This record gives sequence, C-alpha cells and structure tokens, in this order.
Amino acid sequence: MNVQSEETLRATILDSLLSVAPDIDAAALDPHLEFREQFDFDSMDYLSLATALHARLGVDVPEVDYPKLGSLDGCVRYIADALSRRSSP
Amino acid sequence: MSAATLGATEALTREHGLELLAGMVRIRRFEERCVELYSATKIRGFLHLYIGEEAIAVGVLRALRAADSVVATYREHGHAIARGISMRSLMAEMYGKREGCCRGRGGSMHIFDASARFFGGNAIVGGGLPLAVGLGLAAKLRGSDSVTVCFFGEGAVAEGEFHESLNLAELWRLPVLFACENNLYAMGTALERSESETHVARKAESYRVPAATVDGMDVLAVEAAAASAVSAIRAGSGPQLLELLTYRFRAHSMFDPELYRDKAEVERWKQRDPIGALEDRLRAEGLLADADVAALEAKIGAELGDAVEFAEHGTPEPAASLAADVYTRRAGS
Amino acid sequence: MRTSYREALRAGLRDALRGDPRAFLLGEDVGRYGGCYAVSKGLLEEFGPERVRDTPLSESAFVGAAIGAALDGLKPIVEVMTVNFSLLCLDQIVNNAATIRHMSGGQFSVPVVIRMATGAGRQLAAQHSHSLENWYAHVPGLRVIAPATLDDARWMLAAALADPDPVVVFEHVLLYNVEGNLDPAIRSVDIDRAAIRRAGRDVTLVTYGGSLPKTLAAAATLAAEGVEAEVVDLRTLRPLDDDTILGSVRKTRRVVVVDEGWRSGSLAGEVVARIAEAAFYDLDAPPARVCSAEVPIPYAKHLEDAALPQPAQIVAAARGLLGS
Amino acid sequence: MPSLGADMESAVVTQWLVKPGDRVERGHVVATVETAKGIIDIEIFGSGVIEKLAAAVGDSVPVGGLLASYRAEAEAAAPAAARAPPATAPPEAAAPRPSPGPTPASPIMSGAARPPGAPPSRDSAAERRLVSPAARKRAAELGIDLASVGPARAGLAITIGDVERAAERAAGATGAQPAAPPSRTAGPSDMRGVIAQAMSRSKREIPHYYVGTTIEMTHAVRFVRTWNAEHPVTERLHVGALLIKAVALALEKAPELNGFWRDGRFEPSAAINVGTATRLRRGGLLAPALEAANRQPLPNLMRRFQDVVERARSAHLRQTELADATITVSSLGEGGAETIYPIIHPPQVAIVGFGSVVTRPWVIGGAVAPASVMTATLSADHRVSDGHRGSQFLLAIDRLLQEPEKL
Repeated sequence: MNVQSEETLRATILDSLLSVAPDIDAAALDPHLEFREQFDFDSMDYLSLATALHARLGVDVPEVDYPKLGSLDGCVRYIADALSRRSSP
Repeated sequence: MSAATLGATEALTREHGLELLAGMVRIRRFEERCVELYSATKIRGFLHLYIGEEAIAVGVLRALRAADSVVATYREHGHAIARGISMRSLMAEMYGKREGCCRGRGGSMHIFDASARFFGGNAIVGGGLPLAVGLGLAAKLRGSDSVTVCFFGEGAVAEGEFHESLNLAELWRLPVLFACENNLYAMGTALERSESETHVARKAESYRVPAATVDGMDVLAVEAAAASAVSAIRAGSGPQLLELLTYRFRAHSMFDPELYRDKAEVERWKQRDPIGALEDRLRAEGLLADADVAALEAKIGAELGDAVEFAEHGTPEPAASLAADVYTRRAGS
Repeated sequence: MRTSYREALRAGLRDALRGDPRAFLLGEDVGRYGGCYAVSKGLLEEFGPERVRDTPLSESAFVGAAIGAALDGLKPIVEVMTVNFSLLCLDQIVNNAATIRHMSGGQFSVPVVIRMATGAGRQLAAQHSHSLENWYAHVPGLRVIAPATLDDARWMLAAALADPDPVVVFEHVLLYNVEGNLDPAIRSVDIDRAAIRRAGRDVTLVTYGGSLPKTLAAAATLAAEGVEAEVVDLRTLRPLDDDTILGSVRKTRRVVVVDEGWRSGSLAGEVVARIAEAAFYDLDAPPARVCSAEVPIPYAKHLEDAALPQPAQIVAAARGLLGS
Repeated sequence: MPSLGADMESAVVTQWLVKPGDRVERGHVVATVETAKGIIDIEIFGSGVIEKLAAAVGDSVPVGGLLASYRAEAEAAAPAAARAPPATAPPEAAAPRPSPGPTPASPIMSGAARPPGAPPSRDSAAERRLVSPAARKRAAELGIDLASVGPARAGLAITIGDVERAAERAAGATGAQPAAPPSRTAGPSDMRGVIAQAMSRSKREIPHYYVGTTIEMTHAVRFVRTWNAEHPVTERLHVGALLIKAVALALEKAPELNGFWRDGRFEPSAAINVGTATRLRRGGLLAPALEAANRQPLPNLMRRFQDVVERARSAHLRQTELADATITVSSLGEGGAETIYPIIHPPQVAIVGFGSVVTRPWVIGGAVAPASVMTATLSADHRVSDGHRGSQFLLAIDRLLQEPEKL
C-alpha cells in the first residue's frame, strides 16, 4: 500500500465519518483521539460509521471489531488491513 | 232563468242528451271521489274542484276535433276528462304515480296529454293565454285549420297577459277560442271588487275580438255557442271569446271558510246545477228513465273504481329518475 | 373574412330561416326597423312578414306565443330588446318554457330560442344596462348561452336551434360592433363546453360575454409582467362546464371570475362555489371575483365605467392572488 | 408580543418592517421575530399610523410585552395589537399532533387596539397562518411540516410552490448537501430554550408519578450479539431497538400511557409512535418518533431507528417526525448511569427510561450469579393513569425482553 492510496483511503473514511456525523468539525479532528472522547460517539454512531464504511468500501466490520474503529487512525489501519486481506489470496 | 228554459231553442235527441249527461256526470263523480281520496290523504297538493261548472268543459270541447288544441287552467279535471284523457291516467297522476299522465310530475294542477293535444293545466293565472296564442300562430303558419281553445277564469282578465294575448291574437288573426269561465270569484275576490268593467265580453270587443256571453250552466247553450264560434274560427274569422257564466259549488281549493260569499247565494246557484237541469229536461221530454240514470251511474262507478284501483296499484316514480325530463338530452345544471 | 359580431349573428339567423321552414323570428321591431341593434336588418325583405314578425310591446304575449308555437313543434327565435325588458316575460320563460317538459312528464319539449341584449357600456343607464344572466342560469329546464366571439356569434344559433329545449341567448351590447375575421375552419360550435381563449399556467380568469375582451386585455397586461393567465370563456352559463373550469383551476391553482353581474348572488359566486366544492385542495389562493359595483348602472360615462369590471381591476385581482 | 404557542414565552425582534409615521392596515406584517421555532411574522391587528417602536432589533420581548404603539383611526395612541399565527400549523394528517394549546390573554389584546365594536374574543383568522389548501394537501403528501415552510414573502400565504421548494431543499439536504438544513428545526443555540420551556411546563403542569424495576438483560444481550455475528453490518441490531419494540408492544395493553393530554382531557392515540430521546453531540436532545413501532418487524424498526438517530444528529429531521411521538423512550446506553428518572414531554403522558446495561449480582435459580441487568423506569401522568398500571406496564416490558426472539 503506497502513501497515495492511504491518503485516498483516509479521505474516503473521513468522508464517511462526516456523512454520519456532519456536525463535527473536520479541521479540528485529532486522528489519534477516540471519537467517543472527541465527539461523544455512542454505539449507534459506531454502527452508523460501520454501515457507511461498508457502503463506501465494501468492508463488513464485525461487531466485535467496532472498538478498532475508535479513532480516525484506527479506522484507516483497520480498513487498509481488511482491504489488503481481501485483495490478496 | 229556470230549468224549463234550458236549451229551449235546441232540439235534443236521447242519444245526444245521454252523451252530454254522461260527460258531466263522469266529471262530477270523478271529483267527488277526489274529495274522498284527498280526505284520505291519497291525493295531496292543491285540489281545485270543477263541480258546478261541468257544462262548460263538456259543451265547449264537443266542438273540437282531434287535431285541435286545448290550454286549460289549474281547475282542469273537467277539461281533461271531457277531452278524453282517461280516468286511469288522471287518477294515477293525482296519486303521483309513474302511470299518471305526467309521471307524477304535474299533479292536479298540471295535467298534460300529448295525444289529446292537451297543453296543460296551468297554475299561473293568465299564464296559458300566450301559449294558446302561440298554438294558434303555429296552426296559422302551418296553414292548418285546427283551433285552439283556451280556458281561463274571470280572474285572469285582470292580468296583462289577457290583454296582450287578445290583442296579439286579433292582430295576427289567430284561430283561438278564448273561453272565459266566469264563476264570479277569483279565489275570494268578487269580480265587481276587482274590475272596473265586469263584462268580460266587452273587454274583448275593445280588441275587436267577437265575443258572446253564454249561460254556463246550460250545457246545450254552451255547446251551441262553442260550435258556432269554433266553426267560424276554423273558417278563418280570427279569434273569438265566449264569456261563460257559471258558479263553483265548492270551495276555491279543497276547503275554505267561504267568508267571501253568501250561503244563500251558493244555494241559489245549486238550484241551477247543470246536471240536474239537463236531467230535468230529458225527463220532461221523456228521453230519460230512472233505469238510464242507474245504468249510467253504474257504468261510471265501474270506470271510476277501476281508475282508483289502477292508481292504488301504480308504481311510485323512482326518486333516482328525479332529474329526468328537465332537459330532453341530459340532466345538467 | 372580415365581419362584425352583428353581421355574424345575422348570418346565423339567415342560415336558420333558410335552413328550416319551422324557424321564424319575432320580436319588437325585428322587421321594418331592422332590430333595435340592427341584427335582423334586411331579413324582412328576404323572408317576409310571416317569418320575420314584428310584435307589439307585449313581451309576455309574444314570448309566450313563441313558447306555444314551440310546443307545437315550430322553431321560434324571439328577440327581446334587452334583458331588462325580459322581466316582463319572466313568467313565460320561467313558469312555462322551463317547466313544461318536466311537468308534462316528458311529453312536450319547448324548442324556443330567446335572444336578448344584455350589459352596460353604452350609457343607457339603469333600465337598459343590467346583466341578469344569472337569473336565467338559475333555472333548471333552460339552457343559457353567451356568445362572446365572432365565431360563437356566427354559429351558436344553429346549435341553440338544434337543442330541443328552451335556450336563452345573451348578446352583450358592447360586442355588436366588434369586428374581426371569422375562422373559415369553424362551421359549428359546441354549446356544451366552455372555451379556453388563452392558455396560461399562473392564474385562471373565468369570464363570459362582454367581459371576455376586457379579460383578454387584462391577460395581455399580465403577460407583459411575466404572468401567464389562462382565460376561460364560459360560453354556456347553464349548464356550466365544470370540467373545463376545474381543469384550468387545478392547473393554475388560482382563479379570478370576471362577471358583469352584481357580486351578490352572482353567476361568479356560483362558479366560485363549484371551485371551492370540487377543487378546494387544489387552490393556492382564495378565489377572487371582479363584478359590477352594486348600484343600478348609472348614465354618466365616468360613473358607468366605475361601476363595471375593467381590465385594471382584473389585473389587480390576479396580482393580488399571485402576491405580485 | 403575541403568544405564538403555549411553549413560547418570549421572542427576539429580528426586523422591523415599519417605522414611526407609517400607515398600517390590519393584517400587515410589521415585524419579524425569532422564536425557538424559527422566524415568524408579526401581523398587526388593527389599522392606523405607527407612533413608536418600543423594542429594537435584537431585543428579547416577553409575550405580552410592548412591541410598538400605533394610533388607530380616530383614536389616541394605542399599543400595537400585533398578532402572528401560531408557529405550529393545524394538524394535516390523521396522526395526532400536539396542539398549540391555549394562548394566555395578553394586554395587547385589549383596549383601544380593538376596532370599535369588535368583540373582545380572539380573532382566529388573524392568528392563523395563511396556508393555501393546495399547499396543505401537498405538504401532507410530502410529509412536510408546514411550520417548516415559509411564504415567498412576508404577508403572503404559503403556496404549493413554497411547499415543493421546501421539499426539494429537504431532499437535497438528505442527499448531497448535508450542510443545508431542510427545515427550521431548532438549532443548538435555541435548543436549550426549547427544552427549558417544555420541561418547565411539564414539571409545572404534569403531576408525575414514577415506578421502576430491574430487568435481566442476559437473553436480550446474547440475542443481539448472536444476531450481529450472523448478519452483515447493514442488518445488525442495537439493544435500543429491542427496548423500543418491547415498549411499543407493552403499550398495546396500556392505552392510558399512549396519547396526549390536551384541553383538560386525555386523548388516547390509536397509533403507537415511540419517540426516541436522542442526545445531540453539541448538547441538547431530540425525540424523533418511530411510527407504528408495535407493528414493525424488528429489523425494519432497527433500520428506521438508526436512520432517525443519524438524521437527528445531523439536523435532517422533519418537524413531523418530532411532533408525531405518542410516548418517549429515554435510554442512557452503554457506559452511563444505572437509572434515569425522565420528565414527560408534553403533551405526552408517559416516558420510559432505561439505564445502562450493567453486570450485577443476580439471583438465578436460588443462587447469586453475575448477570446483565438494566433498570427501567416509568414517569407517567397521574391525571391519566395510576402507579399500579405503570407497574404492570414495566413488568410487561420485562417479560417481553426475556424472549427477544419473539420481538
């Protein structure tokens, strides 16, 4: 995975995040910090985020993995991993 | 006048006499039954009785042919029966049944019959006179020799339509016989209380319409006057008017307290009952026996009983067809 | 072909008298005088006094006589000088012509056509200027029509004569001198339907008779402001063509009814009521009416103008509904 | 300042459309004011000449406070009898809505402001918002709350075009342009005020009673976990959906908890529309309704639940969704407190509170063991129901949650 594609992925994830929570300030987002802390996310928000990511990227995140979607960095890591697993046999 | 002078100048055959008698008795019995049926609430609305005036309808209408036309008033049961409209058709109309001549739309005051060229009872006093003028105009424009008889009461003489119609009919020389049934009262208003000139015939003369005054209680006199007038009209004389002096024996409509006329006056006129007068003359001349009267009454009783039965068993016009015949082609608003 | 409304009516009369021996014209001064508004000028010479029949000033008798003749199957065409005079024969029209078919249980029809002038605009004051179309349009048994265009003036009489029932025809006095070209393609008109005289999407202007030219003028003014008004000419005042009226209102959602009659109890009120009953939920604004002021029509020109619906009022009413 | 609804106590003047000396006619819009529900036109209730503007733009004026005075025809200066329509449009559809409630009499309604001879009663036409019949019909078809639609210009009626434009904006907002709110749904700044008013009214007017119980959630939690392991993300469940469904089903047998208190009496609702109190990230909360929640299969209810929560948090709710609820559920969710004692949202008559699901010692089969449990509370209107009925209702919810597969 090259830098270019990670940036694209990050933008897509951020877009998905904003589609679920359009009221958050993307400029002030801290990629390391948990959404729960930054934006008061609850389980419904995580479910919505997982649904949005599934719609955009086709990645079905199991419920047990929701905690891994906790921050933007976490999301990028998890999704990139899932995508690479899917593309390689 | 007395019964002895009735139709003094007319020769009378038994057959002719019995026809006239039967014509008047049919009307009389029909209306007497109507009174009963009205009291039993089988007939509703206004019911204006012709009792006492039968000689006019019978006498005048004998002068007409099938192609002639009749325009009548709201007191028109007598005219309708004398013109040959069946008792069944009339009684069913009184009952408001679909078998009635107007399918229950007209009732007592609005009898119409196309086959009899009977253009209506008309409940607007004077409203029929212009129609008669129009029927006369149609005959003239067609070049036919048919005559229209227009019945109206003396009350209509106060309406403008009387004057307009007489003027127009004479102006255009139309074949119309204006038959004024002068029974002295327009509802409760005596003629002398409403007219400066109480001789209707004189009013007609002012329009140059030939006019005669006739004893309306003498069926033979009426018949003779009408025959003469109609034949002149048919020959192209233009309109004529007959003022037929008569009297209604009963109230204006079904009941009224008759405050406007004297009981003695009513009794006096009843002595001149046109039916009784004709009977008297026929008996006096040996043309009528008790058995004739009994046979006549039995026949009329049967006809009337059949008519009532027919009306009783008639079908009410369905309310769904309420709007029928408002227009020829459609129901619209 | 250049013609006037008056000439178009006359051509219709001539057609009728030529085409049907049962037809004849009668009325005050229709013969030698040539008609109060010169509509029947020349017809006496062509058809003779039996069929172009002058009458005395006896509205009840000659209208009643026409009804009587119609009862016997003739096709009389009566001219009553003005609607105001027709009140003298209201009895014959309302109590006889309109009722006899029904009262006789369908035995008799009354195929009479009664023409009368109506309306104001010629400074004839209160006894020659009124618009009482709604009086007749109220009565079941009558058909009431109001030709407002040259083509309708030309062809409506034939349609009226073809109707077996009594037809009252209203000719607005201001229309007699209107000139224009007849549409050669039109050889008959449908007196069951209203006509869309101008298509538009923003507001419906419903009118009839003498108010049609004013309403079209108002529509032109509105068009210059970008408002596309649809103009519905009722043509037949009874029975009303609900489908055309409602169809237009459902499209534009706004309606102004222009009626030279007085507002109270007016035909405009009837049109508005039907719209409210049948198209309430399609309306985007309350229906509006432009009617005559509730005064007997006065003589002086400026007063007469002030009493009558004018294009400016129609424009204002439409603007009011559009909030423009 | 006219009262524009029972919940309104004051409003901020946003614009004056007249100045002293202007002639005004009854029905003219003289000013606009901002209320919790949006910007509303103020109509004048009489005709005359404006004398003085008593409030400046930006001023908050309490209901009944003086906005301006005008000189009525042939009269001395009178307070401006300005009235505006209630912000809440009359009900459009069969579903019950909260009514605007009675309007308290205010000084501006009295005295010289009234035209001579006019009765002292309220003028309903002047209060009514002008909405065309076509606009009402279209709004009902599109599910657009008319309170969220404004006329093309102050003083005009709302037309079908206005409704359709509002619908287009709403459609656009839920699609590509999330930044444009479809309606004048209360924003964060005035959200607090709305809550304050509604809750003050609730505590002032509604005699609450409270019952509570602890519900074992082992089965429900396991059911959701199993379901979610077996289903893709688009079909997953949330415990909250089970709670809503249980409440809705239990309500079928507790009609006195479902409906509205209006005009001094209870109006039960045939429909069971469960409002879900949804916390917003920037503070405040909204309670969009899940309509006919008792009749929807759980997966459908879940999708709808997820949808309204998402849209509530992104300010895409329609006003109807806020007005339709016949009862409210307030659930604290995971990681929260164990018990909540919620306050009824008027004109509803009950609210159900669920605490966080926690692991606590629990007696199972005579022995104490760790179990997932949750506290359920009911706050209900004592004018309509009693504690015993409330208690039965909670126990019914408990029973339903023990068999989650049947929900």
